[in-house]
Amino acid sequence: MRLDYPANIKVVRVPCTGKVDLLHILKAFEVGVDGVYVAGCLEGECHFLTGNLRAKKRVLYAKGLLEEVGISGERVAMYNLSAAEGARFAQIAREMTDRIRDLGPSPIRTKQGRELREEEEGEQGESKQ
Amino acid sequence: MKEFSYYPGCSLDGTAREYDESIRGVCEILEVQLRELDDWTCCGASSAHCTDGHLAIELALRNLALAEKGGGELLVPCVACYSRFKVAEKEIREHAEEWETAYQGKVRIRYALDFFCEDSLIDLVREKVVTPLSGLKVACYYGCLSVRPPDITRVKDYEDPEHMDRLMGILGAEPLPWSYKTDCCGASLVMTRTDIVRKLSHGLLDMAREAEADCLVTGCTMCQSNLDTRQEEIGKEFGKKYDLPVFYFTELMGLAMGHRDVKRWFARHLTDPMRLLSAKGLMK
Amino acid sequence: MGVKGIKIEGHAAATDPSFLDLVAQEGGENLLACYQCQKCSAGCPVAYAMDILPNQVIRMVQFGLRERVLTSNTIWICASCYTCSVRCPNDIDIAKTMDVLRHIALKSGVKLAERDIPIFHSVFLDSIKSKGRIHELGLIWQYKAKTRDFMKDAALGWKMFRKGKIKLLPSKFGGGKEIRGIFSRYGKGK
Amino acid sequence: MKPMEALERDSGKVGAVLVVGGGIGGMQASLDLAEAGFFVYLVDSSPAIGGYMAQLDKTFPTNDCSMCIMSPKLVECGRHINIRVICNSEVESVEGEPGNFKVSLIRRPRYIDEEKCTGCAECSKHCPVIAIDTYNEGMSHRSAIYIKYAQAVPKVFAVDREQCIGCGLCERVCLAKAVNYGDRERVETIEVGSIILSPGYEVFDATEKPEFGYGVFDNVVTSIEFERLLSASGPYRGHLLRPSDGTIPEKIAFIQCVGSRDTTCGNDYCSSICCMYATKEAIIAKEHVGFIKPTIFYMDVRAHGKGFDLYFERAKEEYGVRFIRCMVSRIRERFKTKDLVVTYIDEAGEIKQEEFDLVVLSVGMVPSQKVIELAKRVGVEVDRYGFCKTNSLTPLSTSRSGIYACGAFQGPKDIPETVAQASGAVACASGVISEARGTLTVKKEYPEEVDVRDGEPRIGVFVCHCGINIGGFVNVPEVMEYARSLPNVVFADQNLYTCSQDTQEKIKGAVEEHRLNRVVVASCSPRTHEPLFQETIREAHLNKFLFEMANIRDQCSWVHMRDKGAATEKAKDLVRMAIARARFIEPLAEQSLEVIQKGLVIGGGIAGMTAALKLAEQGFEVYLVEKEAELGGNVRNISSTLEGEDVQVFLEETIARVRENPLIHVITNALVVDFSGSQGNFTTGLMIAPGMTYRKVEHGVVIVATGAEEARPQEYLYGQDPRVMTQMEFEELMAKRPEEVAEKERVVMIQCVGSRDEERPYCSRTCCGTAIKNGLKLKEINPQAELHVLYRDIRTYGLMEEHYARARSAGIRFVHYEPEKKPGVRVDGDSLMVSFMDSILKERMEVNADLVVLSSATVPRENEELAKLLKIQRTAEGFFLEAHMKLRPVDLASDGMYVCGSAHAPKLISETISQANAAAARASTLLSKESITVSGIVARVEGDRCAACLTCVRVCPYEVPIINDKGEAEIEVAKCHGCGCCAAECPAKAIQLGHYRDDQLMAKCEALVLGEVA
Repeated sequence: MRLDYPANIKVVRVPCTGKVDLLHILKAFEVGVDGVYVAGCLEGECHFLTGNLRAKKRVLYAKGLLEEVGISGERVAMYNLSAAEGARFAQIAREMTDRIRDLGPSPIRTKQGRELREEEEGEQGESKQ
Repeated sequence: MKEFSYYPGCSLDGTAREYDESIRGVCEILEVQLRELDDWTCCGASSAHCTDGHLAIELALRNLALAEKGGGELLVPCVACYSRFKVAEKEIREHAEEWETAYQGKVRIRYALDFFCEDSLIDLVREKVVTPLSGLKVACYYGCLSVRPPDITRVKDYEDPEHMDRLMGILGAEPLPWSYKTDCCGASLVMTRTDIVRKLSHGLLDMAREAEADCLVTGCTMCQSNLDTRQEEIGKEFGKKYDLPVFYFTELMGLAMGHRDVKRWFARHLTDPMRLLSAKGLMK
Repeated sequence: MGVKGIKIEGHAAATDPSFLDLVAQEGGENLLACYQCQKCSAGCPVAYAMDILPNQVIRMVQFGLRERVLTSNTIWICASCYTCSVRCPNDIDIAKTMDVLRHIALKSGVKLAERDIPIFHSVFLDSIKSKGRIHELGLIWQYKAKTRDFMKDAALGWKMFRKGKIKLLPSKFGGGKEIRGIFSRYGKGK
Repeated sequence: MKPMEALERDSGKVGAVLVVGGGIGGMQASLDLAEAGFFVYLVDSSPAIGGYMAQLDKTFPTNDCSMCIMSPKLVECGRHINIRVICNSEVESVEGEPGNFKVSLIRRPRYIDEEKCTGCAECSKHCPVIAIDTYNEGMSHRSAIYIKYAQAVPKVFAVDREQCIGCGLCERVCLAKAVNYGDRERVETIEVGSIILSPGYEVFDATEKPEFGYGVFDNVVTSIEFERLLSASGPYRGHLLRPSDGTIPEKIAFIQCVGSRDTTCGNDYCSSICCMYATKEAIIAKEHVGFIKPTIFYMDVRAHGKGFDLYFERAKEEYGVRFIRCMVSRIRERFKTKDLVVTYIDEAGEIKQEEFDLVVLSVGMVPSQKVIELAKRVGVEVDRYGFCKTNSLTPLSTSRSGIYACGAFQGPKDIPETVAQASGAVACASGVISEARGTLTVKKEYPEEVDVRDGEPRIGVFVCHCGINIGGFVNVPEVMEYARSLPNVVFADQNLYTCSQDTQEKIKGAVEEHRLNRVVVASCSPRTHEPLFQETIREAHLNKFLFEMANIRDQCSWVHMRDKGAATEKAKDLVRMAIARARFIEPLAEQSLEVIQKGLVIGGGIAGMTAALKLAEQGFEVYLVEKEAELGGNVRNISSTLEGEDVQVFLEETIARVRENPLIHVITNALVVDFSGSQGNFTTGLMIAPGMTYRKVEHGVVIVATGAEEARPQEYLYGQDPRVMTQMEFEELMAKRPEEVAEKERVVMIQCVGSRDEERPYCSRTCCGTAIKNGLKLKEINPQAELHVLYRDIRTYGLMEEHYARARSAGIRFVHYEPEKKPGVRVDGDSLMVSFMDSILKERMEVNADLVVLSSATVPRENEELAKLLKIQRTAEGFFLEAHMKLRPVDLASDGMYVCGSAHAPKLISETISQANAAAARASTLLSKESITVSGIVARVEGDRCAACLTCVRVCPYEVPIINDKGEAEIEVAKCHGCGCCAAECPAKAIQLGHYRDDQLMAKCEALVLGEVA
């Protein structure tokens, strides 16, 4: 279909959204992406039966974690669509990009955010391995 | 010298006199002997076939029977007559038993344009050209019945015929590849719906002009008449001015082959060709 | 002829299922083959002047709309240029069919559209009948007398006369008895 | 690779098949045969296989790139150990009988030694001849020594002796010494057990319709030329320009039915594909240049295939393609501008004249003279057009036993139907020699894998231009240079088409030369191309999992065309991510799994029975499950085909053959209640009435053939007035009570009742043919009956068109109606009145009807439960969704599962039979193997990290993990589907999914943002 969507979307391929680990999502934020969304099959039509429902729970959990550390939970989302919905894929890409644009760059990337983080890390000390 | 029966048809005795005169003139140069059919009658034209199928065939058959008596081939300059004869010929070929006629189907009916474009004659034409029509851009206009329907005319490239273009090329003229060669000018409505004739002829004149043609060339009496005689009124009706001489192809053959009477033929045109021909240096 | 099954608005009592057979009989064309691609009408140079398009004529014949077809101007406007026949993908000779419809119209005594055209044809044939050939000036005058339109092409006639394109007197007659024989059989058969 | 000496075992039959014609049909047939254990000779008359599909730009209705989807098959044919591709050759004669044919082939000289030529193209660079390039339909030039197209298989040059001047330059520059001017024609004799003819078609010669000015006017092109104009490998490199002056044509007219549905050129059949390809070409043109305004002149839109009507609607609504229902009579050219003048009649009946910049003639499919002669030599009868004569109940059998036909040779058809028929012909061709299976095939031996575990990653990166698909929008050299700068990358290269056969050789060479132990390809979708590249590196001693792909086309160049800078940057990001992951990927061992060599067919209609019979013919045991008490399905209500074959007799015979076959276990009154397993090893639970006994069957494949049914109409007084009935009911009435029907004087049929509307936006495909069949039957019973068929488009595609002509000539009146002006049916006193608007006369008509017959939609049977149990995807309309619309028409998305018949989409009996054959053949490719290797992508537990918390046991959708005696989780490899849910949830991270290990994915995530690598 070749529907145009913003070039800032990059895809990490997994066999099923059920494989998307919380760690992967958090890792992406850590390296400085501004948003993450998980695109899975329509609910009830998961190729592996229930993988997308597992993913949904994890995304919700990730939202909470992000809110907790001051990165808006809005930056992570779960979408369900079928392989035949190319137009919707492009639309989601635009929608997510617009949403993240409104939120601005991830605090991890901004100077202020970095300083804040360093402070916190200093406080927590060696709790991180 | 080869001899042919000749069926001029009614128009060639009137509106298409220059066609008759130029055919006879060209044949003279090419040493083709024409013998006009004695006591020929009208082919019936559109009016016959529009009115009664039987009548149309019989009127044509009468002339074919005459030609058969004379033996050999029959040269027909007018496409309408030619078409009627060919239809009658086909009818006899397919349903001979239904007709009481003396005609046996032995006449080879030749349309003048096809005749002069034939390989054997065209070489002779090439030899006889004395004044090549250099610089004359011609739009060859075949009209309907000289090519359609192809099962009657046996013309293969009936949508985009080339034979007259080839002939013009041999005369030294430049034939133009326009795509209105076989469009209808409304011929059969010449007397009755002149509005239609003007509209269709207008389209043809416009397209010939767009192709930058100096003139049109045809082998059909009705086409010539519609396009030549009505140019002024068409111009008035559509707010344009045309000055496109419409030649019979035989007139241009005569011109290229240096026939003495060409001036007389051209004088019969309502759209005067002399200006054009002088400008091109083809006539003094 | 009553309405068998189909009622067409504006033609309440006018369908004649036998019309199709009559046309086929007179012309031998299989009009049923038509699938209404409209190529005939799209290519017809005079379609713009017709009250019914050629493809509609075929449709009407199929539906038995006899009066409508025979009183149309289409059958007279058709210039017999054969463009339609040559290009019909179902190989229907539409131009020939128009001839057949004209023949039927003339015989049936319906009120003809385009009065002048049949008049012209009859004058033309009269000319052949009496002289064997067409004398163009005579034809023009008789036609004008019948249509009472003396002004048509008046200026043109003069110009053509001056150029020698119109002769005052017919040069020759032809045919004689034979022609009269042909005309006496006129209207019989084909 | 030559087969072993023709071993004639007990059967005395030869285990090899000849496939004639290397188009998509021939390729599919060859691959299926080779996979099912037969040696294949694939003979093509041209220098390369690929057929017409190689010339197409895109395919409808998915707009897939034709070359992209076909290329893997091309390559597979070229490299398959049990397929011998013989190009430049013709079949001269066939002697013998089924099981034992001797075929003599004429092998025309290629003037190039196929064994020596490397396809390096040095020769063509030096060739001084400017020859006409037939691949681009004469619109561009090539050298006289040439290769047909970039992806051609075999990738071997050929000398076009008609255009060659014999200067000898190529011979001198060829380092491989492959040029041989002395090459001569020779004869080769081969022995085969059966033959499949798939020689295809040619496009109609548009000069035969001179009114369109093809060959006279520069800007009148044929549809195949237009495909080339659109194509990236076309004469203008994918820029849509018109020939006369190289400008972009803004207004494009498509003229349909050029050389089709036309008695005057002898082609009074419909070519089936032109409506759709014109629609596609209009859409693609518009995608090329937004301001293009396409117009399609047509008679009936024949969008009768799966998803076609939606595509057609989209063309109108989304793309603004204008459809005008009128045939064009003549094209004229404006002298100066070379624009084209078209006159037509518009919807209102007005005559319109319009100018276009370009006219595309939708030329039909015709059997070529060469193919007709081939048929003669082979001894196969053709019909009056030159298509292979077949019967609608045995659509794949030619007049000569042991020789089968498929594709456009059998009648005009599109790609998926051709592919289905090709597989179907395989079922027939292998059926007659099933005893000889495996006697002539060779097993693929791979070189030993080198151990790469300990070494430092040495990554090779190959960046693809994909013609200009990528290269036109992404700066490929820049991406390549960037890749080269990344850690562990020791080699980087760029290719015009990375999927072409010569590139595979290049990749292998690079692996060897640079001692690569990981390979990254940056090109298109791994979904279509990963297996190809994996095979390539496997041949280069690498485990196939040491491969990674970056999709810089579908995910980049195609979707960021407007910003080439951003596209290039993103391509770099994607390549960096792929390389980052590649550094962590590891070899995986694939496990071998035994196959239960039995099939399960669900549905006992004609599709299911045919599939079961074909599987049995191949020697496999089959369970045929039918939910009703009797076999037969829908076909029980059909008395004859449109062509006149007696369907009831055929049905009885088929049922008898099924019942008598010892390999077929018929289980009627049975419902599928549970289902588990994977390809090769399925277990299905059945509940059998009336006793409601439960039975478990084990099988290796499943064929779903649950059919469809006629919808109960919701309009036109159906169910309220007994004189209103469906076509099926009418057919039954005519069969059972003809005397009653004989009294009916006026009958009206209404088409598209419940089809092509909002609720069911699809065409039910068979109704036009059925209406005509029943209409003709009615006229037979009562010639005086007046029958009006009210239709939207008559869709008598293919050879059915002649029956439409027959129906018209029988006096059946076909009246077109627009969906906005549906016919009305009302009761007036005792009369049943049908009113409608005739779009030709623009007049309202009313018929006092004795009967109103509704062509009601075909709808899938209640299949939701089954779809859920079997985990099969369905279309929005509820038909089962095949794995790929074009090239995998009978495969379901899950391996080992197939679909056929109306369960897939509405279809005719002949098409159902072809598809059922196809499903059986596809299933046989699996059943013929005693074992298969299962994916290495499975979950593995690191026992000592496992805390036996049961999380995995809980989350696994397939209930695979168990806690073993050691108190650790254990996952059986053969059962694992590889979804990775357990790995994602395992709190101790004791489970890792092969090829998607955490370190691999983390590396990729880390590389999402620049500067985080290393």
